[in-house]
Amino acid sequence: MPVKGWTYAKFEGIVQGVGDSKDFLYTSEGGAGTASWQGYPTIDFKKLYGPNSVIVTGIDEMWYTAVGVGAALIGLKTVVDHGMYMANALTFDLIHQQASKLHFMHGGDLTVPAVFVQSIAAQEKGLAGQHAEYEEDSWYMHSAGLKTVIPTTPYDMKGLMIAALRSGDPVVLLEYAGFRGLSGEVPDEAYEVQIGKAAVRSRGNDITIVSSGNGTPQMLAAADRLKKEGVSVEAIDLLTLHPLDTETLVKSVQKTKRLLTVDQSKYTLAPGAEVVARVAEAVPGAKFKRIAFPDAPVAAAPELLEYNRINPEHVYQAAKWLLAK
Amino acid sequence: MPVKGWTYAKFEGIVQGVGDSKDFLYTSEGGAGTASWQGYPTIDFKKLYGPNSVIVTGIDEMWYTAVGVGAALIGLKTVVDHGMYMANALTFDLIHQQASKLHFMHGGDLTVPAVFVQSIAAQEKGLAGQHAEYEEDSWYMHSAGLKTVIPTTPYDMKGLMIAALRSGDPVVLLEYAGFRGLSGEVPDEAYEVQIGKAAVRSRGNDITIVSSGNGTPQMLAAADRLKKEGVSVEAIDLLTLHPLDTETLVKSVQKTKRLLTVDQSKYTLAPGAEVVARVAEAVPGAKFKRIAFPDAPVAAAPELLEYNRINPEHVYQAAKWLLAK
Amino acid sequence: MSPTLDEAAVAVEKSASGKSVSRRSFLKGMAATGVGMSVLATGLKSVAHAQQLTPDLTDAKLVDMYAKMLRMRWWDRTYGDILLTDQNFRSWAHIWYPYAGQEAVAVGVTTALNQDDWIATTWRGAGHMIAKGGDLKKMTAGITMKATGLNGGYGASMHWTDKSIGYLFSTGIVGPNVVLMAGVAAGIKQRGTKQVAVAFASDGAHASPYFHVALNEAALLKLPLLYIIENNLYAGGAYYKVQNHLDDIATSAKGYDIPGVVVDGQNVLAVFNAAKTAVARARAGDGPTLIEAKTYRYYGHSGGAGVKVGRMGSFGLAYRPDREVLAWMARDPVEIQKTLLLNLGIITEAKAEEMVQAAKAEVAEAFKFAADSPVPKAADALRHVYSSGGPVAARQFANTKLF
Amino acid sequence: MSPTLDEAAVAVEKSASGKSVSRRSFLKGMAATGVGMSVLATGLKSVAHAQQLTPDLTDAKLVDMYAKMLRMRWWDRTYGDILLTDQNFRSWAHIWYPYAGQEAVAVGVTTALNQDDWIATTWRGAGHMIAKGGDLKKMTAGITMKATGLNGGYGASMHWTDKSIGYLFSTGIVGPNVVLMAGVAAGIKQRGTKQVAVAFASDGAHASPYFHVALNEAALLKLPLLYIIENNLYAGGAYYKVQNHLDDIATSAKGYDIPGVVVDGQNVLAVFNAAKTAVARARAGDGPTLIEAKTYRYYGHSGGAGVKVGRMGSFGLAYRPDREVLAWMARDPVEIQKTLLLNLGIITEAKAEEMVQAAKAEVAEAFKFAADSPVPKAADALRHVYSSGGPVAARQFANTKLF
Ligand SMILES: Cc1ncc(C[n+]2csc(CCOP(=O)(O)OP(=O)(O)O)c2C)c(N)n1
Ligand SMILES: Cc1ncc(C[n+]2csc(CCOP(=O)(O)OP(=O)(O)O)c2C)c(N)n1
Ligand SMILES: [Mg+2]
Ligand SMILES: [Mg+2]
Repeated sequence: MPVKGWTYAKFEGIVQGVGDSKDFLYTSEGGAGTASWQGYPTIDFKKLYGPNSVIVTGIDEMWYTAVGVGAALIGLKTVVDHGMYMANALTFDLIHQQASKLHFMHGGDLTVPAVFVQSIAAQEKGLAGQHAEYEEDSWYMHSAGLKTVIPTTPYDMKGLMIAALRSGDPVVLLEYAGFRGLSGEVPDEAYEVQIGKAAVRSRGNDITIVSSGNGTPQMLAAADRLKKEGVSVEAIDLLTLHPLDTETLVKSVQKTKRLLTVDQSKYTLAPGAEVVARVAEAVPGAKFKRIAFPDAPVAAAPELLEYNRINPEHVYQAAKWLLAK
Repeated sequence: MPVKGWTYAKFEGIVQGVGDSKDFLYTSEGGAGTASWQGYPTIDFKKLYGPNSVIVTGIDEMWYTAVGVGAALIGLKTVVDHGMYMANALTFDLIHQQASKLHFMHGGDLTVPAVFVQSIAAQEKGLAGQHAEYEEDSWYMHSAGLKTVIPTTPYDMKGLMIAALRSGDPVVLLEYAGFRGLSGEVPDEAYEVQIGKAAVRSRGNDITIVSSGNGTPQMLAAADRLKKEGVSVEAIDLLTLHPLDTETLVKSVQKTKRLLTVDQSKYTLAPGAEVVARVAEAVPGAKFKRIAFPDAPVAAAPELLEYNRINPEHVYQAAKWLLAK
Repeated sequence: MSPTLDEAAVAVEKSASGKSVSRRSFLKGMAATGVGMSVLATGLKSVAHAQQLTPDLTDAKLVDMYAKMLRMRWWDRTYGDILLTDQNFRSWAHIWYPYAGQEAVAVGVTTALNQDDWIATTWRGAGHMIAKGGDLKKMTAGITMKATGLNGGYGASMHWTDKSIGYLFSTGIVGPNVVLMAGVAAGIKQRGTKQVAVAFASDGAHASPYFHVALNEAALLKLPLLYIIENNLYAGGAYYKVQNHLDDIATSAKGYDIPGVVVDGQNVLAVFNAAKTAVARARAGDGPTLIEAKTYRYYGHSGGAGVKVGRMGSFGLAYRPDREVLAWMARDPVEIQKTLLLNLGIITEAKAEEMVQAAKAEVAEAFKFAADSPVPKAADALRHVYSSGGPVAARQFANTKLF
Repeated sequence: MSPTLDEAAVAVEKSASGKSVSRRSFLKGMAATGVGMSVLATGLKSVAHAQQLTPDLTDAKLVDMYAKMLRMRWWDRTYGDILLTDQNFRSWAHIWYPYAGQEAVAVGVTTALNQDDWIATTWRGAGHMIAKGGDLKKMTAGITMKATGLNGGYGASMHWTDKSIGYLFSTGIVGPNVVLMAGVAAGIKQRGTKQVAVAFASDGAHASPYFHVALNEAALLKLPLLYIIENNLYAGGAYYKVQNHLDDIATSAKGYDIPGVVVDGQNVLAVFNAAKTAVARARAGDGPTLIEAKTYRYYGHSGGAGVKVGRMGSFGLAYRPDREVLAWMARDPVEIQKTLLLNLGIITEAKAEEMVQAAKAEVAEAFKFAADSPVPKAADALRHVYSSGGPVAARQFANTKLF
């Protein structure tokens, strides 16, 4: 299978998700609506969809989001790709109070076929709280009317983007900024990664570990280490936060009877809380452990930052602890 | 004990929480900074703290919130009381991305002694989604650096307000708009309701029911009915959502082995998810049930609204169901 | 004393030596005389009128504008009467935001639009619905939350959409509609259709952050956007100067280097002409216009207080003097338009009365339709969350499946 | 050809018949001649200078302003050199937002302020820290995330506070600082102190929703607020006209009916005078002023690319021509101030050189202090969440207690 970069996969997903129509608008604070990858043609939205299909006007996250909602209301497919995680909260009103509720409040007479690529900060050193926080997953997981997805590979990025654009609903696609450098196998043709379906990244019987976003690489690294030690690990990457794939989670823990959730998001009401709560109701007698970033902002100094941020060692230790219970 | 109305209790709490200083600023979209109650003097902030202590300038929720944060930075105690729940998301950036993180990011050199009274809509008929949604509890429960409280009686309103103003930290005080008509016993003197402590509203051994905000009256009505039927109910009103009182919750379920959570907030990542998750980790073998408003916006027509909104019957049935397990 | 419009009309007709003249040649003649004619009872100058009446407003159009204003007026008055008299009326004061007094704004602006131009408005959006040609029955069933109405009971009075007539949405939130319509305008630009996007709001929206975002970006991108501020002097119970440092909100246009126009919001032709210029500018790709129409709402913010059966408007409200209401009623937009039609000889008094009765009858029929319509099914509260339409999971019951 | 400032100075001194004249009388004499003097190498006209120098700027003050500009300049240049040469340097390009080229703005504005006036700035806030009298050691330990530095490693370079000098905060977010400072101004008004609140930002902040909210409300409430837009032509790699329909951002002040002043941001005295007027207006209770200082940053947005050891500025950046950088360097604010001091005879070349060396030494000492300072303790990552200071619960470990 061909290997492609994260952003190229995203752009391919957009082009294939939009389909033949020119009824498309892309807004971005960061880029110019172009993506390249070696051996592939440069994707240039202005060339594909015309000069007015790309809006990049400055530091105005409300605006990019408003275009995404407004133009979608008259039937254009829109992608809001501002990439500026430090301004996510500023766009919350338009995404949550407008986009997520319009279809319902208008009794189905309005639809909002918009994809909001909301970046989550890469928790980079030197930046601190406002620029480094990992938290948006919970905001959008609690919104009804939205679908909230969080890819962890270029493959899922493309497939979820296509599914999002075809769904006709407002979709928040959470993009962990630290993934932008990833590359991976991505088919050339169009395909969907089903919204509402978690990915079982590894099958096993001793323990279920569940994570999402930048918790996933930590989980997978720990799972490898555990497997080398002979532990049979079922590792689940949520991929969709809303609507949550209860079935996959419950069936897994029915088998393993042990559930560890891993969140880079802050502990209280991190996605793992919902995962544990749903499973606890469905699987009596199971054992649970949650680890997450503590309920503190992210600090700038490497020592401080790394102390709190979830890493494979944390996951490994928590799994051992739960297995020993 | 004297009986007072909700708003008068709030205002008494503000006056006693501010103390002797005139270093106080109150912003509001709704009122004029005055409250009255029969047999008590009218509280008029302008008279108490001077003509510039009250800012009521129009429909500008960002502004009221900004004043609350800004003036607090130079040491004034501030109360932002805009009351306009339909604009909560518009203030999220200032409360979450600024107020909650400044103390930490500045290494303790800034403090934000501000109370943000964030109303939660009364889920009134005829209004729908944007005006009737009950959801902010989860947004602020996930924020670190904030303390988030949600009183359900005038007594708690006053005591939490005093505790909030004395804490020196940014506090989100969630005010369910439907409670504004309540009256109840409120001592004249200053007292604190401890932030971080849940209230056990009724003690019992058969089942623990946990709720908050406008889930609480539904829970209490159902608990009364259950008690009449001989069920020994422990009913817990969270009062503080962040930091959550894990100890009270865990100890209760260690005793009852059954936990039912009740949320008016939408199901996925409602506060009850965190409650179940914490208890599930600490109390192996307990049984769980959650009920909540479904993952849908609130509709306008009474039939639609009432179908989804949690009422005492829902709580009663869920308790019976869990007791039968 | 200069001649009245009537006298001028007679004069012009005479000069055409007995031959019946069309309104157009009459107007040309009148304009040619250049006389500063006396103010009509309505407060309009007839010369101004002559200039404002443009060739694209036919007699039929002028009559149609009047008919729409009557429909709006009587829809509000009827709602008020039913609210006060019918115990079983399935609606409330708190979701009725009357438009009476402001009719000239909605009609004036929409007359300058095509059917496929998009408008968006606020809670006070019934007038715009009628102006754009909306269905009274669906509106009325909407505000009474019936399954047959606009939004089928999901959104009651503040969330209407009728795409077939270009009524994209109304909203209950102060501020964002203009920025969403700027987004619509960006979508129009991308499509290359020559539509325009129009947002209606009132004085309360000026302080909104979205005001700045919308106008700044629309100016920069030269988007086909009209922002109509219906300055009805109050936001809720607050006089507009409580929140506005500016006397004219239109002044804020200077900060964006776009046209900011103040217009008499009681005069439908003045509004029409301002809108026409703005629409031409928008279609030409020259960018947005801010129009501030000075107007007044006869009722309260929402219509409950101070309303009496059979009487128009709310009186005795604490925040405004009754004589202010009466002073504005003396320049009533519906009356002004009627007087114009009479003075121009386009309709007679009898015809005017007939039109009033027709409007009332149409309105009555709509309320009857609504009353006779079924309510929505309770369990449908789980539907319309997503565009697939199917229900989401119930979570309020103990015995529902977890998946 | 009109005489240069030097020639004029000689002439005036001569006319004082050999007696040594003070700068003040020299200036009065110069102003009296009314000659349109030639442009200095720096681009300043000396008549303008004469008018701009006000009685409250003593010679010592003018020297101090220069000293501050030197400290800023060499702090940036030193950071750049260390960044490029010291493998163990505990900081990065991505958290260094150089101020070089804009020094006149921070110094000009803060010279018009009292110590207890509050300022807030952005990521590019090192200059303002020095201008307000901040401690170089704490700054440097701050940007290197040491326990001894500003914010003790919690916030690195974008979250500084030194209340003792009125530096309330810097921030990393584009937009909100002005509305928070308007809130500070409201707090000042409530306290009745005659302080002013000053927000520094750049061209990128104009599109922010907070721009509107802050100026609209500050105008309405006549708050003691100055908003200083340092228009350095770029927001990141975007030329300011990409996001501004307006040539002068100060034009937007018209939309709020407040003064909007464009000022030469390379000339510290021009900036000072504009700020002085605005401060007087603010203290008098007449409300806010928007000042747009036209200026330039010599380095990139953050300082990594195009920097060479020992050379000031960034060259070879894709989004701007090198000759643009050079053109602005030809009107360097530090050089302009130096030339002024020399021409006015306040300092000599030797003294100027001595001051440069002193600034370098002070900066070097600060970087040494930072390098020698301890890093924060890892487990303190759980502290400072609340003002009580105590740690919150760890959640990353398996074996921590649940309560
Ligand atoms: C953001 C927001 N804040 C507050 C409200 C509550 N509210 C609804 S209408 C209204 C007054 C609006 O006045 P104006 O904009 O002048 O419109 P008018 O009612 O005069 O048409 C207010 C404060 C709201 N709906 N949205
Ligand atoms: C709300 C927000 N959006 C985007 C960013 C990312 N960002 C940081 S600085 C910057 C450019 C700012 O340019 P300008 O305001 O002109 O300030 P300058 O860097 O020139 O001082 C951007 C886009 C941010 N910090 N905050
Ligand atoms: Mg109004
Ligand atoms: Mg700039």
